[in-house]
Amino acid sequence: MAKKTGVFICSGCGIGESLDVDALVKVAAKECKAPVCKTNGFLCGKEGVELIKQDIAAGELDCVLVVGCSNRVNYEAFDFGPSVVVERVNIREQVAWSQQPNDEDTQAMAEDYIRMYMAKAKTVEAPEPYIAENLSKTIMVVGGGLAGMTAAIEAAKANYQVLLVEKEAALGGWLNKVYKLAPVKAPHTELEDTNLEARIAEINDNPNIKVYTSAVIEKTAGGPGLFDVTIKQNGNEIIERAGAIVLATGAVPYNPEKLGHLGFGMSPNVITQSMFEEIAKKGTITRPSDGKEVKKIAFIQCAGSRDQEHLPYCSAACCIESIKQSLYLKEQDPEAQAYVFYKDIRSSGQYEHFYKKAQMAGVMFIKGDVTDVSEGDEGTLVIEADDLLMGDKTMADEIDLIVLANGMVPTTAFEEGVYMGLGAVAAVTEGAGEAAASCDAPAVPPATIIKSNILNLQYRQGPELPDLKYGFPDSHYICFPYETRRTGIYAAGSVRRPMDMGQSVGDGVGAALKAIQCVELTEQGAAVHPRALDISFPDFQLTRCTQCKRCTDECPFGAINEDEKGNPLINPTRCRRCSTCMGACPERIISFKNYSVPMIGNMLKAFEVPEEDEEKPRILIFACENDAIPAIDMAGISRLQLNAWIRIIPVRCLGSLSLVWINDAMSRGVDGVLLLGCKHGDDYQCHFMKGSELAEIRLSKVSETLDRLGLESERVQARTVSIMDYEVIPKMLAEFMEKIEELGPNPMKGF
Amino acid sequence: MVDNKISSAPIKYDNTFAKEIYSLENGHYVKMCMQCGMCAVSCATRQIMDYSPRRLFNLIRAGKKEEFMRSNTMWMCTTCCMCKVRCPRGIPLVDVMHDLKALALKQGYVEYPQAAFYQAMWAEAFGRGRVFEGGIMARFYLKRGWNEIKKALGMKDLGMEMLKHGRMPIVPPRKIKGLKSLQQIIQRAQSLQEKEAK
Amino acid sequence: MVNNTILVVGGGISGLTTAIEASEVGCEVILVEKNAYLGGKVTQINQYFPKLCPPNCGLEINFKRIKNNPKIKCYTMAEVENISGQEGDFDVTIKINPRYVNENCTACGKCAEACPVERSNDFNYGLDKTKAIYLPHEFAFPAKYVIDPKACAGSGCTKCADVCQYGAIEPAMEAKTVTIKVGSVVWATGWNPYDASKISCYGFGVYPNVISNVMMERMAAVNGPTKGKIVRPSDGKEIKNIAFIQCAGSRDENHIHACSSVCCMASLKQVTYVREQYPDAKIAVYYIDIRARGKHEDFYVKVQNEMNAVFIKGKAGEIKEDPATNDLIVIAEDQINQVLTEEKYDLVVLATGMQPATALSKVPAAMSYDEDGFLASDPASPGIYGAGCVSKPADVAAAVQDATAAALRAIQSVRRRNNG
Amino acid sequence: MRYSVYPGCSLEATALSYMKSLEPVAEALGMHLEEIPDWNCCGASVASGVVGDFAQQVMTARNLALAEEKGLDILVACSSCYMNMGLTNKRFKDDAHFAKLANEALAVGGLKYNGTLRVRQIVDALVNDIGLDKIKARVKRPLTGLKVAGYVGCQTVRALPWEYDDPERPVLLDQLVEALGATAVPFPMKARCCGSSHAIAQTEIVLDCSREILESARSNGASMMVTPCPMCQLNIDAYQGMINKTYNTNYAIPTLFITQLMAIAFDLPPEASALKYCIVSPYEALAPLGVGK
Repeated sequence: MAKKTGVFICSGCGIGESLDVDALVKVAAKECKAPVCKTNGFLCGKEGVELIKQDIAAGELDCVLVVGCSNRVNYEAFDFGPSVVVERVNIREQVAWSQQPNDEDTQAMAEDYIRMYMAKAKTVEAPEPYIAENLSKTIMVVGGGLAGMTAAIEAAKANYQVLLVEKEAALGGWLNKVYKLAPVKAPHTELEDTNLEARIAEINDNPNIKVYTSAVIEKTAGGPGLFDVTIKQNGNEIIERAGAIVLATGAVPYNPEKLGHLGFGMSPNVITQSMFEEIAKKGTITRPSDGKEVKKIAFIQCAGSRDQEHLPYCSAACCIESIKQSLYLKEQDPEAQAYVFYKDIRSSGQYEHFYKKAQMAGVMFIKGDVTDVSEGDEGTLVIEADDLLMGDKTMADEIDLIVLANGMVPTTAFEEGVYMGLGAVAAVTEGAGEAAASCDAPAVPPATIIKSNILNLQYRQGPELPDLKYGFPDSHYICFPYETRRTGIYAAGSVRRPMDMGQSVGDGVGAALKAIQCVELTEQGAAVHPRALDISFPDFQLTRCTQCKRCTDECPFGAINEDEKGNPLINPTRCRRCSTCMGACPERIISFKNYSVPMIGNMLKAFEVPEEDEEKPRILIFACENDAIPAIDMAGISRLQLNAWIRIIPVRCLGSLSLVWINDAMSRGVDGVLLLGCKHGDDYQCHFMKGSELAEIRLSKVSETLDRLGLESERVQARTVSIMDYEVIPKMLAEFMEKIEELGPNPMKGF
Repeated sequence: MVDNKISSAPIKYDNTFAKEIYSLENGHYVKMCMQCGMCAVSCATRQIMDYSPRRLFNLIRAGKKEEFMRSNTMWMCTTCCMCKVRCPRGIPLVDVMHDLKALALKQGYVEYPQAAFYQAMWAEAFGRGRVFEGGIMARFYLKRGWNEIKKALGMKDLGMEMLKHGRMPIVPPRKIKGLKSLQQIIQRAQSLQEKEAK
Repeated sequence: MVNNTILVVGGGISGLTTAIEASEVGCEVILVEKNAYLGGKVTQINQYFPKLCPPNCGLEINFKRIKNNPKIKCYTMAEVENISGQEGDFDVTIKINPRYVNENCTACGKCAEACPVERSNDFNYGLDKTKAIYLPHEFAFPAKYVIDPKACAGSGCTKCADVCQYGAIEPAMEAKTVTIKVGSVVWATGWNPYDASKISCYGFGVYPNVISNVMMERMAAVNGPTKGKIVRPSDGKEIKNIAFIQCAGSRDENHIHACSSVCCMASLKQVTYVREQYPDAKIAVYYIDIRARGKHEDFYVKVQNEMNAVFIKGKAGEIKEDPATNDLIVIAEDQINQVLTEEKYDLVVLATGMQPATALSKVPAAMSYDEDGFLASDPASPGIYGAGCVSKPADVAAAVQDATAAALRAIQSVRRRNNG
Repeated sequence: MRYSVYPGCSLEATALSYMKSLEPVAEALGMHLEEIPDWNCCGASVASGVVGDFAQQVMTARNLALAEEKGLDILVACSSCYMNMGLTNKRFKDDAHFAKLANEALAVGGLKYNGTLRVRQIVDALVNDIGLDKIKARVKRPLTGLKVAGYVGCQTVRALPWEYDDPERPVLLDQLVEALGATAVPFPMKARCCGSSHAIAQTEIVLDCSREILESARSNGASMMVTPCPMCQLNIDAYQGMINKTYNTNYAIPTLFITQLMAIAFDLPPEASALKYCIVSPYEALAPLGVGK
């Protein structure tokens, strides 16, 4: 518990010109009884910082309130080491720069913020890390294909122990099937050997890598640093401990049986890309039907891909693969004819050079929709197509071999249909239903998890990585492609998203880095992205738990399991510190040392709520610190005027919103509560997936209660803001204020 | 560009003709066309071409020799080099068109007046070492016959003006001294080129 | 003695990522950025495809990661001049150009109010102006002002210094050179939009209403020169008729040979910008191939179905201008309909491609490059690695993926040496 | 400064005025021109279409071979000749196999070309060798007030793109015009093709192309066009009457070679400006400058 709190008020950057700083001092020193309270005209300057340092040294302050600018700036100036808790009270961007200068309401706002943060200081504590025992730093790679082998080799090169698990008898995966690789280096025109033997040798020779072939994973228990993986290998069960996991099980070709309309099954001479690789690998490229050397070949692109009936997505690799395969034939017989029927040639980036190479070799590219594939004489085939660039029907006959570019489906998209995240299950299964009813549990929007029988995670929320779309367990974030909803497990290669071989290699390396990072941070008891290095973690007072399952349902990362009695079993190394569980818990038994329900509760009880006749309403704003708070800062930096009645409390994520805060605020006579969080839905922006969405669901529950109490539920509303919405925020607040004025003052005032 | 759908549908892809084209001096460049259409836009005579160069190349790929030979595309080329400068695949279209004209001439497709003009001017250059407007016209009109001569009469004002301003000598310039050796050089070059083609 | 510090050159999304990811593994990292702020090109992008989310959101997180992480040291306004030595033991000289504003700056903004002169705002590609002392943009990190010496009135004028209460302004500040020792280097200097004025037939730089896709990003951004309103540069008029021209300089033997890989998606995204502001505007996209790879196909389908844009298969060949109205006429071969089209537009956006920064300024070490100047994937100098768009044309997700991989290579590089 | 000169056939006939003005202007600027002895036709834009590029380029190479011993840059007036000479020369430098083969053919005439020369278009030499300042300094009769459309034509800038100017938006000719004191009007068609190669075979193409060019010049307020290309000059000047007849228009835009305009600005004797060869009379346009018959 912070006891000695020093308050340091900066009067620079126009604060002094728009606020009565002495009055602020009074509030801090007299009213809040801060043992130390000083002001300075340039607090972030050497002299100002020195001032604070001296008092820390002298008075052994264990908490410092820096009353001035936003914590987005001058962070390094106000870092006094881990033993001193620093709270930044933003009266620059949020008050001086966005409120009427020298106005009593502006003054009141600044004073309230001091009260609120003094209250916070009472409960806030410096967190200590949770450091688990017997942590492993071993990286487990699942899948011995190109991406997996790369991840294994690269992690080992950085001096980490690696477990490589492959279900087939030999390593190599897809590489075992292919004849050659498309170019991955300049000049981007030459076919490259798979170097499979060399790769496997490198793995076998590396003492850091332990390989399990013909092995599957029975189950994966634990969490980062503590994954206990049961590997089944020819009848035996081996249990290995790993620190982090790279999932690189790849993709498989789209089932050609479904491509009858393109002639598959009609003739043995209509084959898939992988079948063609095998033929090319054997040596001479011949017709399956009669072994005749192939003189004329046709490739049909987007066979299944870019087709709402089959695979709506583009498989990303097929154009390159067909270009490569057409060159196989040209290599064998420069006189042979090769046609490629395409929608768009997607030889992106430097693959354009490879496309040119095929053109130079005489491969003919026809932008056309194939309308019919039929059999000609002597096992030949005929393709009819609308040639879009000739504006005419075209026909290619006497074709020896047709290769369907049949795209890819991730290995995570298979088996046993679809398994919903427990949220949904909880809502339907009886027991959970009652439990839910007992604390009117909101139905959690379920994450889709496909039981693909790869990792078999012992997670209450389901056995595999959540699916993003089309069965790919990809990241939803553009700037964070290795974002994962299962801490310490990173997908890489064509299992993550459709990609070509070159990308898979890079992806394997990237995922290896993330896995390494995870074990290193876990060892320090720190969180991984996005709250990287955060050492706080949730503490559960299980004695008061009612087994309502809300925390286990709502944790976006599946960090919480359940014992047989239905008590939550937290896995701290899985925790990402989003505090969604804290907001979910109706009993308020979950809290962090530096973030808790009572702490925020104290803050919202600390500001003054004027009497009704003063006609000074109060609006409490819970703002997500990731996007909403910076946006509000931006409004200040752009000197936009904000409403004078607001009091802002930053939260880690709206997912941490506890309904008791709403009740407390209402019963204090606060006239309105506004939640500012990130966009949700398909293109959600919430950094913890569903935080803002959950908050709104909780709100929908509280509104009934409010209505029962005769309080209009419109007094409590949620809005989504993006970090760029700072221009919109003033209007947003004004509109909400209008609504509140319509409703009139909160009747609970003065009770 | 004259919209000209290929008559006999469907086009049957057959690359024997394409191979013939690829074997020409600049013919292999045709392979590099990615069908972007830049040439169609850049052409000075795009409005009167029946097939844009891009479409012509498609005819070649499809093996539509007759449509190709009858098309006016290569004959309409003014060698202004705009397409050559712009082609994103770096195809020297002007040079390709030269080959295509030469091929057409060789195979006796001479119905376009340009064909006659080319032959006339070449005969002039080869026979004299330098060209003489009067000579070219004479040869051209002889080749093209009565209709063209009528057209020529329509141009007599122009001729008069040229004469009046001393810009159309009636006497041809004398042949160059080294004519014989020039002709031998050219013939040698042609035979070397034929060897190259094989 | 092996040095375990990793030097990252370039503070764009790739460099930031490499630096942060490596530091979160526990490495000491030095990040060098030539601009006055971190974030590079993505700070100038309005929204990312296909989510249409603001880059500042992810940057805010990354900056927070830097703030919380003492292992990263950042130099802004700095350039690497020389690299000598070998893997595990490089000597690097860094030139730090003068900011003329010191660490005392609180970004209160008084100086800019006082400054009497203006400069063309390169952050907005010259579409508006700032004062000679300026904050590059609202989200600038570090949040410190900077003086443009070319624009500054110079010693005669002390207006900014006079109003600054914090002694932050140092007109006498000079460039200084520091030499550091590092174990490995990641080169992530990113890309530049290809100079579209080299594509004569499009008249960029001649016709005011022919703009590049990067300019479009600024125009669409709320913190851009037009506060997010997409209008004609020539007269500020609203848009009725707009064309996007793909492969403006990419896939072109006369310009960038490679495909820039992002322009198709970027234009599809910009179609949504226009449609949002102009429900009735005519929108056309001239293309050779639409390269919406992987799951990006969904976005292409969405734009086709919902944005009411015309897709014309045919590279736009020529732009003519009506000097009276500054309207533009785009000529192309509509290959699906086999006709030449001449369409009138009031704004034309060139999807100018990515030229690697290394095409113009090479790594001061023996490295190999491909024909477009991209760093070749197998480095000639061990211990120096390319990351992001200096290695290949890449969108943000691909650049970040590549940068994450580069972090591991850099770490291996120092650890390998440690093993001896 | 010494140059070898390759006049080309048209400068002996339809473009006499080009040669007649080039020589004195060059002399006035201290350029010594030495005609390549017994030069032959380059094959124009036609020979390749009959005998193929190689044969034509060998034919052209004969001229290069004849000039090589002097070691001087070759000045080329005609755009077609510039294209053939320039491309052939480039190929000798870039393509060893070609050079070997071509020399095999040249050997029949006892000739050889080692690819040591530079082929220069006249505008290139004037701006980049002599320089605009020196030309400005030489101006005796500034062409103040004369509105000129600088018609560059096609092959002069596109045969070897970026060799000395932008192949689509050239600027050097305009700079030259301005250096003489005249005003270069904006002229979007400055690098458009006049259709010359169809002049005889399909005249209407020339008429159509040239009409557009004339229209653009007039609508931009030009009282005169100048060009460095003999074909452009011929078509715009000689065919103007036919154009007027065919489209019943009334263009009367004199078209001079840039060297003729320079002769006027340098105030050289009348035979140097060789105006009598103009079919569309230039005198009205030039009257304000005191230039008469």
